[in-house]
Amino acid sequence: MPSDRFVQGEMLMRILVWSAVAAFALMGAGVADAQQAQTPRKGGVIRMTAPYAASFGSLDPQATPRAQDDIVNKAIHRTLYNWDTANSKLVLELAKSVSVSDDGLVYTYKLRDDAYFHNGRKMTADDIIYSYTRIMDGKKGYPGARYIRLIKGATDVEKGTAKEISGLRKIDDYTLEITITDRVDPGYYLFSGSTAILPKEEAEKPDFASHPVGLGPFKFKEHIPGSRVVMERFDKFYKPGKPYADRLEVLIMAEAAARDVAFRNKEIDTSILGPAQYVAYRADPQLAKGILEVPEMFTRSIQFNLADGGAKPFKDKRVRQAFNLAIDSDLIIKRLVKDKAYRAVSWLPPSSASFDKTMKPYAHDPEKAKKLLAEAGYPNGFEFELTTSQNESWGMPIVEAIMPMLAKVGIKIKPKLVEVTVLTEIAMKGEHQAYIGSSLTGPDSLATLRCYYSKTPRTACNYTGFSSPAFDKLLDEAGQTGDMAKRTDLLKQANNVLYDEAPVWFFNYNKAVLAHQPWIHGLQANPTEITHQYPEDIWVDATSPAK
Amino acid sequence: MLLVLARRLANVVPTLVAVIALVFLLFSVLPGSFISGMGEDGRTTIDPAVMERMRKEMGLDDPLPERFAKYIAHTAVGDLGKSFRTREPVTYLIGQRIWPSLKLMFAAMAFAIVVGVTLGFLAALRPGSLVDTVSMVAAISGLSLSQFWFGLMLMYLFALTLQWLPSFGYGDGGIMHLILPAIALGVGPMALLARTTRAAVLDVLNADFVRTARSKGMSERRVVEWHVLRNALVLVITIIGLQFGSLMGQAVVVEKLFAWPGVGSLLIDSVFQRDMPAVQGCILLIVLFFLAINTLVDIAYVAIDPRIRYGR
Amino acid sequence: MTADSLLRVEDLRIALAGDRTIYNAVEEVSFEIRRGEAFGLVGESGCGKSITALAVMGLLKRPLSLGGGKILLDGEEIQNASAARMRMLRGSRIGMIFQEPMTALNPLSPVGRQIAEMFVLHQNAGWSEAMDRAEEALRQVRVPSPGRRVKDYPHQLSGGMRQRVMIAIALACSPELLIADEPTTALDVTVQAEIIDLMAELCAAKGTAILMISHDLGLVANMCKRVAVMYAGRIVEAQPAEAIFAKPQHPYTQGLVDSLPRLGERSRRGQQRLREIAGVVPSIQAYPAGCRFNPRCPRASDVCLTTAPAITPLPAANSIEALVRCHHHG
Amino acid sequence: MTLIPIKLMPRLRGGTSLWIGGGLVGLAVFVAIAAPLIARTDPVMDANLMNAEIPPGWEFPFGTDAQGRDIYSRIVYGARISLTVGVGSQILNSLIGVSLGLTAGYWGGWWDDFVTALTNLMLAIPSLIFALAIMAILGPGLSSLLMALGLTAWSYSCRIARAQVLSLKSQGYIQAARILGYGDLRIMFTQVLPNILGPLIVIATLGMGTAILSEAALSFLGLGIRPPFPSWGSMLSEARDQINTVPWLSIFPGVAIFLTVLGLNLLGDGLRDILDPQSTTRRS
Repeated sequence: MPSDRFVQGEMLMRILVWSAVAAFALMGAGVADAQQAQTPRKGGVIRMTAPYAASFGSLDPQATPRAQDDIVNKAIHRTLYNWDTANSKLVLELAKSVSVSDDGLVYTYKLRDDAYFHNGRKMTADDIIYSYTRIMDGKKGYPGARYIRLIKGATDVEKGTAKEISGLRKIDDYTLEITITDRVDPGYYLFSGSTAILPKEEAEKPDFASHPVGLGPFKFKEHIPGSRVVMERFDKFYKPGKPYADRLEVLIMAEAAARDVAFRNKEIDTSILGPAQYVAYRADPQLAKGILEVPEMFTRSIQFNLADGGAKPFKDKRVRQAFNLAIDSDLIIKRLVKDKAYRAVSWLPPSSASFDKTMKPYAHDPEKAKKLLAEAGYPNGFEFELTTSQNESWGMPIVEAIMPMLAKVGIKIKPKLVEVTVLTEIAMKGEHQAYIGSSLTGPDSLATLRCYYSKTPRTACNYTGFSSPAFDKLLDEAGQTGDMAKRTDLLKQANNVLYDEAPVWFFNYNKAVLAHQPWIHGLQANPTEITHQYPEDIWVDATSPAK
Repeated sequence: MLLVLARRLANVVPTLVAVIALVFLLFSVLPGSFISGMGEDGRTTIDPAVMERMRKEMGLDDPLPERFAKYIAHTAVGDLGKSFRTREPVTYLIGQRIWPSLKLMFAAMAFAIVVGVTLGFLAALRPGSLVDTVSMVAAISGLSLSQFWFGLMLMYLFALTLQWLPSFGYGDGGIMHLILPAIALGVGPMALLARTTRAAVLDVLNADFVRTARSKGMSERRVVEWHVLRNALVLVITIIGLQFGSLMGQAVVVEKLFAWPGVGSLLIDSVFQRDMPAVQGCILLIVLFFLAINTLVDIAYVAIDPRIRYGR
Repeated sequence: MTADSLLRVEDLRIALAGDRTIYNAVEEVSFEIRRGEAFGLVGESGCGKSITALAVMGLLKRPLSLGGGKILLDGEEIQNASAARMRMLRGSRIGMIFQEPMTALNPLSPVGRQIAEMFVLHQNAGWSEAMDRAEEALRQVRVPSPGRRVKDYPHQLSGGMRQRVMIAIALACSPELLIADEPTTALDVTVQAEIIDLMAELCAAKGTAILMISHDLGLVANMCKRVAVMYAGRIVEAQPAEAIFAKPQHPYTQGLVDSLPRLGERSRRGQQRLREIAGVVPSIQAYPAGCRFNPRCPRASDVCLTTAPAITPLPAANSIEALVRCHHHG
Repeated sequence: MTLIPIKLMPRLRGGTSLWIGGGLVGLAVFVAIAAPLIARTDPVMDANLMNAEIPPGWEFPFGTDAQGRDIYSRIVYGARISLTVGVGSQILNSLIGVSLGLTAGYWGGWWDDFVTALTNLMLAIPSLIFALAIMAILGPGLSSLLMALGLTAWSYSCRIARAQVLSLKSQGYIQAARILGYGDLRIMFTQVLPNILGPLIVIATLGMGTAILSEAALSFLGLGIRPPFPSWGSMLSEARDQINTVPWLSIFPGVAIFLTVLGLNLLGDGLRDILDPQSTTRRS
């Protein structure tokens, strides 16, 4: 029943849209309540899984941009800021307080004086300066450089014209002043795992990547490449009483079918679920109790190439709107994605403050789509090549589902299958007519929307080659204002421009689903990446079979 | 003996050089870049400026002949370069994987030999019997199975349903974690060995010298022990060698399925991450292993078969 | 039956299981060998002489099996003897030499060991003692420097040497009967005589009887006292050796004799021995009705096409000594 | 034994496996050829999400997949892809192997050395690894797959062809044919090819089974042929996450692969007994 679905969808949207905070509170409520009834148990073993690849890249947190590696790095290392999942905002992690200058460019941090590295040394401002300077080593090409470049003088170090970052100033051991170049919240930049703070004496050892030392709640014990990383409780961790568990194991399991068996066999405590398993786990009364759902800040879409290399019809806004109207996205989400996603409205996810709660997603209206196509001069439709990967949530299966739907309005798809690694390259080079993919759309909404800014090069992230003066103007204003409320509002308008221009097919926002065993508590519904858990808050009760 | 070895090595070296060249050329035209961003479910973002920088740093923009010359020069002295991904030397990276790989291969081969050769033997000693029919049907079925499918079935049966064995991973390196992947990997060679052994033993049992042995008034058991075993072994050992040699390559699927930290899983992971030095290193090792095993088989021949020893 | 009868084969039938039918590969074969006597069995390839020998050894293999008849060794019926009993007889009381010395020896085992096995198997010898005796056995068959040769592998020996090793194996336990199945066919002509002489000499010394199987009538007649000729699974004629040459009764034997050159030139022209009998041996599935020789027989008449000839004892001898199976013998 | 050797058991075995194998393969071939006639729906376009994941029953004999497509029809069309992969790759392998082997044996010299070295090289790289590399370079798809499996397993046919030429050479046939004024090509086609056809067919038959399994393995590794058009390997590989929740997704392609490969293996065995009697089970 379409009307039922619609009502359902609308209700869902309203809940989410109300505010991201409320949504998270709602999601996390069950977990939180259960935990309050019990006191966290000390000891035990946590067994998490790393599902994204068959190995870890590097345990040097600054050397890796990979989500997979950050699962471990979150336990061993710490960054200046953290994402507070419970309150859905950035918080200071290694500093106790911060004061901002009036122009919004100079930040003065009072650092923690109780943070110790695993080698026993206390962290000081020098360590932060060292770490950020290390990231800017131009010869190494560390991925975190894109964040540190925000700090004044960082690019000079990268180019080799300076040895020190001029925007970093140590006032005393526990006071640090950071000068930035843009009026943005540096927290969005300095919470990324690739900006972790490292002790110089360890980081300069040649085997640092295999024997990482950091500030995190767990210290490194063993790494069997391709199999697992084992960590042990760090007793001098700065949060009193934490971490709870004695040991943390992160087991590599890229194969979903195998992960399913292992989870059911109680060999692992957490597992990421795909759509198929999401259905199965929800249907199982036992397993259903241990499902953690999070609206992640990922938007899945088909990005049309609007530049000259793309397909001509897409240059017409009406064609793009018709595309959005022709597909029954709700049906695909319900039947194929098994409700493991939220219908996308525009580009920004509902957890963004700039998400417009009053907006409704494109309806499924093939008749109107046909009309628009006819108006645009394609009464008989057209054919185009859609580049896609094999990903089950934003790849070939989705393409297979939309093919017959689009065929009904005359749009024919020639799917071109490539590997994910090739997909980005094709998108960057503009060698596609359209591609289907997934994009990180948070937590920094300004940075997210920059991907449609006309001056953003294709290689950065403007894969559509979108260019709209109205949109540019809104973004310029948003960047210049220091008033956060005003910025939010401007970005909201910009997001609505995108809705109307439809440079992409707005498919869905991902719902990340983490299955967990009944004995594990304190998991966080992290919307930036559900596998990234702060393990100091996790504890296992005595029913865990792990020894 | 030395002569055999020397001749063998003379064959191995050019093959190895050719493999190095081939692998290098194949993978230098591989599309996609190791620093592309959409890996890991679109969760990894990359700065294009950093990408450019790294390309330069790794010499990826140098002309191909120059890169090739460099690669050959480095490989010749055992330097396989640094992994794009981990920034560690490839030799170190591979070194960590060799032991788990060898363990899995030896276990799989032990399973294949013990079960396969035994079945083949029993089948050959009673051709046409129930044992023969059943084991040969099993063998040909084993050859017709999709490896990952079979592995998954093992997982469901022995880990989930019966709960006898852990389903995945390396654990602490103990034997329990080894059993399922070893069986999944070993079933193909096992089936092949069962068939080969049966054929070889039947061949030998029909040989004239076995009739001679029988005419000496020997019991069947002694005929088999004294005259059939060794001769059949010569035939079987070729297949064992070929199978064992290519097992490291075949293990890719099983290692991926069972999250086994071997060379195969490193290879497939590196292919998908476009980590060329690691890919090249893995393939080189796999080929080297194949050649080494075959050289060993040749040596084993010399030990077993006097006709070769005395240079016929 | 004579008192000193060693081996007596009565009405032997060997069955061959075909796809649907069972054929008689050998039938109505009877003969007797006395102690110390050399007896020859002659016929073309496929006539059944080798499987007759194997039947005596109890070594018939599927699809062949014993279909009927009796085999008596020293009066003991052995055609149904247990496997264990047969193993005791084989090697110790009956030795056998095969045609192909190249393949009849295990290529992966030193020849000394292959001889020594006999002493281990039948005389409870230990391996070191057995090896010593193997060396002695090699000396007996006149292998030069036997001390070195015991460690040699078959491929290191010449064909003649290998056949000497086979003789050493067969005679190691001084059996009462030696079955020699085409022992010299695969050898150079110059070596043939040496091997035959060696066999004859050793058997005479040990009192061993010989069942000599060959396609070469001349060779057999030269060595044996009595000769039986087989054709298509049946014995068609049996006579003392001299009589075969002097008065061959069966047209097939006649053909064989005619195809032989005069004694002395035998070995040189031996290659062409049977060319002069027209036609080929029929296959087992296509044995003609009546006398099986009729398609090739110059004397064939109507009766030969319909009725199998019965055994006719020849005068001047008892039924064992001489017989012929022909409607038109003489 | 001077009796005519009659291989009774082998012949019986060859017969049984030939018949069963031939039957299974024949069925697969029939299904592939008759696909448009016996399929019930279009395997790609007839997706209807309202019908997603219906268990096997009267309406959908093999059930439907996540896209609501009839699995029976996809299996039927999948036979085309899987057999194309099997047959195509083996034709390619045979062509390469035979032409290299023939010319190497015939012309000898540096070309022979080169081909021999190349053969050794091909044998040294496990074919799955080689195929994987080629797939990674060419990207997923049917033509890449044909290349990946067709360029990597020709060493056996090459060796056989070369050996046959050399043996004919040593017997003087080739000189004789030359004296008679036959051209090189004619000699190769009339003298050599007929002699190696038997073993070649056996190798190709068994190779087809291996190719179909390799296709499944490559699909599992994420480098196979991929939808929308179905192959059995990709169907099986995609369904693996749902083995215990939507089992029919994997059962039918799994059974199709197993029976076809089993059929090819049995057929290969049977053909070997007829066409290539002297060889022992030498295969890897």
